[in-house]
Amino acid sequence: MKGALRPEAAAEMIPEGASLLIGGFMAVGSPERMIDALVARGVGGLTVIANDTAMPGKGVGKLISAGLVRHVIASHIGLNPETQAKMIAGEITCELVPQGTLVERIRAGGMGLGGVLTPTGLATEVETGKQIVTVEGNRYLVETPLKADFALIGAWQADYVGNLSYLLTAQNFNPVMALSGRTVIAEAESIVPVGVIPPDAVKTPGVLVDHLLIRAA
Amino acid sequence: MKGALRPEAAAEMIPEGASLLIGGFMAVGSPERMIDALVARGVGGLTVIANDTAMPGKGVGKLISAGLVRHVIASHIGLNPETQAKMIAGEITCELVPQGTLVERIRAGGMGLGGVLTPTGLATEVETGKQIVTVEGNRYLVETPLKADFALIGAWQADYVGNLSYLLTAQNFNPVMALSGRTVIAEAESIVPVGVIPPDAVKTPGVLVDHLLIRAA
Amino acid sequence: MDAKEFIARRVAREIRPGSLVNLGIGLPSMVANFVPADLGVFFQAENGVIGLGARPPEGMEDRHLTDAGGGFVTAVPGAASIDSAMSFGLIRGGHLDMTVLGGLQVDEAGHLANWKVPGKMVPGMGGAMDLVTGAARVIVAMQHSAKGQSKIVPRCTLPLTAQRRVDLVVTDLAVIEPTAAGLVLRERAPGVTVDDIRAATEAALVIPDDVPEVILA
Amino acid sequence: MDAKEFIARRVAREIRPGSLVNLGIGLPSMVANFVPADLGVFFQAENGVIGLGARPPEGMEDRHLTDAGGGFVTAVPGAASIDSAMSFGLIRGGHLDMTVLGGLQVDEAGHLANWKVPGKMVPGMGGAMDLVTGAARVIVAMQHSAKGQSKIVPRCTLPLTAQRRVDLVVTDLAVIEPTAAGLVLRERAPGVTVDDIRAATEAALVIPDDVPEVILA
Repeated sequence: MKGALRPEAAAEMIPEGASLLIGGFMAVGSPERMIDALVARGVGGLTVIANDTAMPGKGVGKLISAGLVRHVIASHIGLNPETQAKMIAGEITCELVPQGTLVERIRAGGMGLGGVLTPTGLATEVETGKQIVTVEGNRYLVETPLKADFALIGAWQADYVGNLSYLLTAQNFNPVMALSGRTVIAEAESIVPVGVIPPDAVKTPGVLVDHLLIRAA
Repeated sequence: MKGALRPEAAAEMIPEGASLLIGGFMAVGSPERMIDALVARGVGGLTVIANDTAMPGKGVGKLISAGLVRHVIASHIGLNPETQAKMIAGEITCELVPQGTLVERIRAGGMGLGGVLTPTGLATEVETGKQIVTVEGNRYLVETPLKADFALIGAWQADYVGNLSYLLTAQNFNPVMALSGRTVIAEAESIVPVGVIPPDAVKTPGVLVDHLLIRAA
Repeated sequence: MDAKEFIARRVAREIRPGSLVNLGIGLPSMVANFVPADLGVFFQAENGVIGLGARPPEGMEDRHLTDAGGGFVTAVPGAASIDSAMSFGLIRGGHLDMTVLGGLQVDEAGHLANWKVPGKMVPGMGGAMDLVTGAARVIVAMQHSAKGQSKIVPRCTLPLTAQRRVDLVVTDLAVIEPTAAGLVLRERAPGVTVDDIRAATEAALVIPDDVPEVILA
Repeated sequence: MDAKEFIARRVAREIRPGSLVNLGIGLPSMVANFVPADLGVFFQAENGVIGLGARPPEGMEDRHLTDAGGGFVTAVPGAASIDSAMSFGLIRGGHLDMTVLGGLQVDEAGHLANWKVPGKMVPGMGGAMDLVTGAARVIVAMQHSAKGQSKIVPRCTLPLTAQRRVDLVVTDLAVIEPTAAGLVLRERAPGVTVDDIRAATEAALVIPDDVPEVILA
């Protein structure tokens, strides 16, 4: 790990038009301080890859409301009316991806796979424009890897070398996304000495984490 | 989970010619009591999918020595001279698979993927006979899913509903294999009340486990 | 008893002891209220827990433990936290014994449409495509009609969720089993005649000699 | 100093602060002895730990913590347990900063052969194909010759490990960098002349004007 950053300093690393993987599910487990700093910085044209766009005032929803997002790759935007409104108004483009396919595409990006073969989406709109491969007589969609310039991760505990652990359903997409950002920035609820997170409780090894946000004030 | 079995009863479930995923890495993390029971039962013609064949007297090596294995799918057999001797003698056939590809193929089997695309093995003997898919201008091998009739899992702790945890490097292939056996039999070093393994420490959810071996005598 | 409770109680009868079940948001989630606690059923919330429980006692809600709709929940003893990759691995790999989902349309081929009304409602498919493709058993729980229009139609006019034939449709009027031979009317709601159902159904129905009344859980 | 120690000490100089490094079994594993503890390097054992440490104190060996050869090891503070999927995800996804592997042959294209001698030694590739394909930097550590035969050859006659060009070859005689223009002789062992190296090398070498003596860690 390279070091701990103030949220403003972390946000300054992120340029106009960057692509971001953002952890969380309906904002549960999302890195809220990091997102607040991005909203304060105000760089736009972002591509956001996330399970959903939460709701106005929460998680990814704050970036949507602030008009900083140009493109969304997500499985669900139905609980954020602003995302839908901006999509209809042409301010945001949106690629909708089945949730299981989304997580496998992000994992493939982080794990060096050229893609995965899945039956999900066959004979639906999701099939459109995709390569199809037949294995043992069954047809599958080729789903391609997703990576991003940054992964913004929400964790429960971090230790001084960047090892991360998560709590219950706040885990969700975070560990997978930590594999797939070219720069990985993690925000943890507490930062604890090395050894407090035992090896078997580490869900994201610190070697994947480039920066931790400093502790909350 | 369906219940706890004596090792002999578990071995009796496994017929001649069955395919077995067996956890462990050089026998570290292998279900030794289950393997002993299989050797005692003596059913042959088995297909074993494992990282390696350990060494004589340990883990998968015991099945090799007993002459019960007809086909091996593994990444490495070099530390068990008996496997090599039997292969040369034509008693065992062997498919050698790169270790990272092996784990992804097993995972694909358990997670309903039709396969994964990987650059590992391109321009080597591993490429022979495989489908190649091009994604964004890069060539990848299509590696197909692996499943087996049974997965034999070695765990550290199990609870009464079959949740499993592992210790350090004894984890290895076990959690992935627990996804991919049509029947999953787990052998744990201790069996503890529900709640002793907290939700965030569970590596294999009990819903994947069909049977636990009863505690060691 | 209102129509939703009727549907939920009928679906609850389909749930087998010791199974792993995913309930969609809304009506399907009501099913859990009618499943006996001693049945050993584990409910999955696809955002990250196996062993989803009811709402927590007031004042004990925790933002790290929610369902897929973002609502506070509890976890039952024996619960396991899962990340999104494991969660959808369970769904896509056939480990999920049953999913109960809402529907917009079901057609004579047993196809479900439940994620999009072009031009009107484009929330995204979330986990629905994975659930319908991967779950061992798919049950659709919905009102028989909406705004006077039958939701059981000759051929879906809305975008399909998957190419897989669903296993059972439970409405306020009837229990219908899609089969290779068409939609078989299995049960009728109390006081509802076969002719009532035929009149309320746009699709052709296969009517067995005996169509008993629904028995509730 | 014997040849192996010389090679290990020279390779150690390539290791950058804070990096993630995988050392193969045998000679490569000796490299760890010459890396300063304060460099913040994490060693990966591909069987399941990041933060591999030295042998444990006598009597404190534990069978749940071994290296990829099955030998007892320790874990350093900040270590993380990883299953085989995460382990090879780190390797294949480009998260591994460096791997050091033994070699049987390296050729003028920079191709490595190190896993098979047809008809003689068929141990399996283990993790070698994944490591050479996926690691950010691949260093081959080997004797320059075996049984009087140069191991640095015009074109590998043994089966290739990967199509990727390795980054550096360190032998008891020389440090050689495979490039698009061929094998560049970068350094010579103390007391060894360029002519000595040329005489001991079957492959063509590109010889810069200045070929300094090796400086050791």
